[in-house]
Amino acid sequence: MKKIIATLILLVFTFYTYNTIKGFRFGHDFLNAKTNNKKISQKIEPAGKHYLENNKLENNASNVVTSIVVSYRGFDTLGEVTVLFLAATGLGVILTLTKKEDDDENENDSSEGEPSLIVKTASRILFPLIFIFGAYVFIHGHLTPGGGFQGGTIIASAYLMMFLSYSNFKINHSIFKSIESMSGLTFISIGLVGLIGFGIFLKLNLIPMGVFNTLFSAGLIPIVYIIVGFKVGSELTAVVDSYRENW
Amino acid sequence: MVLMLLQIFLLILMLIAAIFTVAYKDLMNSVIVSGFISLGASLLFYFLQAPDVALTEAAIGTGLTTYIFVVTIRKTERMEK
Amino acid sequence: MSWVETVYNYSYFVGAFGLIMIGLYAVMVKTNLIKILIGINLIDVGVNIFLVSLGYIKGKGAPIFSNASVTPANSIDPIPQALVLTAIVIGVAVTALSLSVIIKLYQHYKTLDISKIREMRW
Amino acid sequence: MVDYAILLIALPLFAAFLIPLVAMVNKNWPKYIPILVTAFNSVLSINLLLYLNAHNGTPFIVKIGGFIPPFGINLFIGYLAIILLMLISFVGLMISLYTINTVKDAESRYYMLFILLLMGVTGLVITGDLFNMFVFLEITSISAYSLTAYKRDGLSLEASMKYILIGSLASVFVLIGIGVIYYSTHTLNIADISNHINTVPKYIKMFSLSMLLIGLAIEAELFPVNGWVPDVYQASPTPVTTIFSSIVVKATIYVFFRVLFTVFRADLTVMNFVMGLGVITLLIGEISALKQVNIKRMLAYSSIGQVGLIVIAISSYSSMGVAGGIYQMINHAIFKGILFLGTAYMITSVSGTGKISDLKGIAQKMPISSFIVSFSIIALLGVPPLTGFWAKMMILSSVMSSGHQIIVALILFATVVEAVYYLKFIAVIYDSSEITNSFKSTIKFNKIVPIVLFALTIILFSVVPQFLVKFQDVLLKAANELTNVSSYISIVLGS
Repeated sequence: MKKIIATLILLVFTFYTYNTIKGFRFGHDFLNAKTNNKKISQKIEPAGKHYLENNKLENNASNVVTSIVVSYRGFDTLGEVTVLFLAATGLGVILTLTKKEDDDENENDSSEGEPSLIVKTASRILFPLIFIFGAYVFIHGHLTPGGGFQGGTIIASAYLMMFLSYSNFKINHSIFKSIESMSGLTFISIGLVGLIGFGIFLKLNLIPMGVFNTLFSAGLIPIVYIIVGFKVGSELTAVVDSYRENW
Repeated sequence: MVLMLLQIFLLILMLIAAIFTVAYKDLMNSVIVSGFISLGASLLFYFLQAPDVALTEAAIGTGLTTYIFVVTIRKTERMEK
Repeated sequence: MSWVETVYNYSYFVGAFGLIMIGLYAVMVKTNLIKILIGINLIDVGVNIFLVSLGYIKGKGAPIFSNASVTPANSIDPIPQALVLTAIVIGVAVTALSLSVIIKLYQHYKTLDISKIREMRW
Repeated sequence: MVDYAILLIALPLFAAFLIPLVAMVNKNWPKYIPILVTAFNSVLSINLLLYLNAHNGTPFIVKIGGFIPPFGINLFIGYLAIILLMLISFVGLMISLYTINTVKDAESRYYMLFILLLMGVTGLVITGDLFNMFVFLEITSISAYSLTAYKRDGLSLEASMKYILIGSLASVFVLIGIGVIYYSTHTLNIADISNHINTVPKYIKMFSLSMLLIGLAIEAELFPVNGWVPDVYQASPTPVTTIFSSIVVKATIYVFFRVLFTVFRADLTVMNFVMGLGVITLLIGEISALKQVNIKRMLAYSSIGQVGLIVIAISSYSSMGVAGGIYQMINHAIFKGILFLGTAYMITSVSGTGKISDLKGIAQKMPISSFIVSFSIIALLGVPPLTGFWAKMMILSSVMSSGHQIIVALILFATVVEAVYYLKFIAVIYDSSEITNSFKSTIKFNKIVPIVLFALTIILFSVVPQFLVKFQDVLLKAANELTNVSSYISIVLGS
């Protein structure tokens, strides 16, 4: 019965969506298309085109996606970092507090699956390499694909590997918490510097813009992305760790 | 031409995998297959000229999400009754 | 235009909305909480593919100007990519939170079936 | 200029990130941070009100990152935003006063979530960008999920799970809607979208509109998708429930109508449809409240009913109706603040389980709180000359003049139903029999002070006529900000 109703709802939804989507043109070059609309007197320049053309002048970062994420829509990124922070905090509230209640049966679980020596040695060697790779990804976020979110996730997965191969691997919570807080505070402080100095929150061209397509370019964008990388890395590690602690 | 066929093939494969994900009674199978769907999506993002998104999806969707799902299943129960 | 291209033109939209439909079906029909969450994840993936495919322009490259051959005139729309980055991160945050609630729920009720948990009758 | 308005968001965020560090230094300090933050925000919003008064009441924008509006994110602040901001920071301040010393465990985490919930709502109210609105919606709902599950008993976990499932569906629908609207207008700025919305083919517009409306209706507790509300309200800690009922719903209703009016320039058909949803929400909420035995659940259904009333008022689209709706938002936030906090205070005194019958005869022991709660109920019901009456008059007259006599009759019917269960409640607390549960007299000033201050606000709104005249002017200007699309566009994009 439930299945029939669900199928009917989905059929209606499919029909409705089909009617809309069939007017869409996949891969159509809308950025450079001529508009034949005379109803509008104001500019109709697509925002994407504006970003592509003015990015070099305004942000000097080779990766336009990075300059949108960090600079043009930096406020969204601040919110996004907050969402991760919220998730880590909420997890802490829900998971870690009632530990003593019921870990009777789960105690045996972790000892039974101790990984072999090869796995342990390999992950000990790989850990710094993955860590450095993550750092590379977020330091070069304004030049190559990648950035704070990707690099932070890679660092978190390096820790995940250590958690998997050493069942008693512990991280120092207060250090991670401090990194998390400090990077968040630094992000907002960078924003506030712009507000105090120029009356503009999150103004990122405060320092010299450097030479296009080199590591030292794009003003504060790489610095903000490094901060985001630290924050995302520590937050996701905290998330993974609070899942593991509950074993 | 080959690329187009490859993408179409990948999308069909993902849809079939999605149906399997929903149909499996063993939750562990569903989770692993849904991890493969994320991996496929990451490839598609690469074909759509979105390397940033591809990297994120590969790291988050395939790696972390699958891990926390697996932990949850081990903490709870494996079979869907 | 060959038939391959015709199919290709619709393949992304069909694939994305196919994933969304399958996910919605799982959310509506399944009673296992983890299954429902997997369904929501499928919907997320579908929406992300849909959004990125809206920004794609045939024959143009990624909006990364490291290479001198890429110019603003021949790169695709970068905004949907930035949006999807945000959406993916928000998605993993919600997933992590809800899985932790599921673990705690299981410890209370020893079941993952929403039809057996007292208040959860929809 | 007024670029410091961004501090409304930046400062709470800063404080939330600071709390873990403060908690490492001294465990007792974090509980004062929410008070400081909300007090600062109250001062800031009053300051912005004065600024606006000094500049003919023209709304202003704040550019973030220094990019001109269609390309950067901007904030839009006018009378409407400031009214909601003052409401958010005032209610937030009262609740942070109330919360001191009531949180048992994970204190610093609780305060972080609390501040971020308020920050998310603040962002929803002032942002001028569609995707940024989505991000703030997620911040609001994720902190709400965690706070709902805060007690970690079966009930709150279930409620939180329900909320998470339906909330993630809402965000998916909103995201699809934003994607489609972006594809057809190539912009995300609300004013810019509104500028181009008439060039979008009608079927695409309708699709995107319906996606966004489904998503936002879930958050705004409208009829077909509000099944989660009573559970969440019942299960969360009372201060959090108060925030949900007084603030979060108001902000999401604002966003709902901002999208409807400004982004899509909705026509009469859509408006009538939304008004119909409002009527059903009102009736179902009030009638379900009749048979509840749990106080928080009763108040939750009453809250749903009030949402219906506000939606009816604003969707009438006349300036008087919208002004009445905004007035009702303010009133309802204050009334529900008193009702939730006051009844929770009474229940903790008798160590009850939350049933209405637990409070039998409580007025003999707690005369002040009982009096204030009854007073706010009377004001909520719309007895003249209290403030609830004026708001209801404005709503009824505007609905009447738009020619929906049946809806007027239905609103009056719902008011009667509302009167029945609220008067029954007053009868219970003024019952002459002795209270059954053990009564533990605990006079806590930090709990009484917020309730008394809320009551003083009601009196202020009710009896100072000079204030009322000027206030009505402000309300009409706020209504104009919501309905006048062309002035919104010209303020954001320049002429």
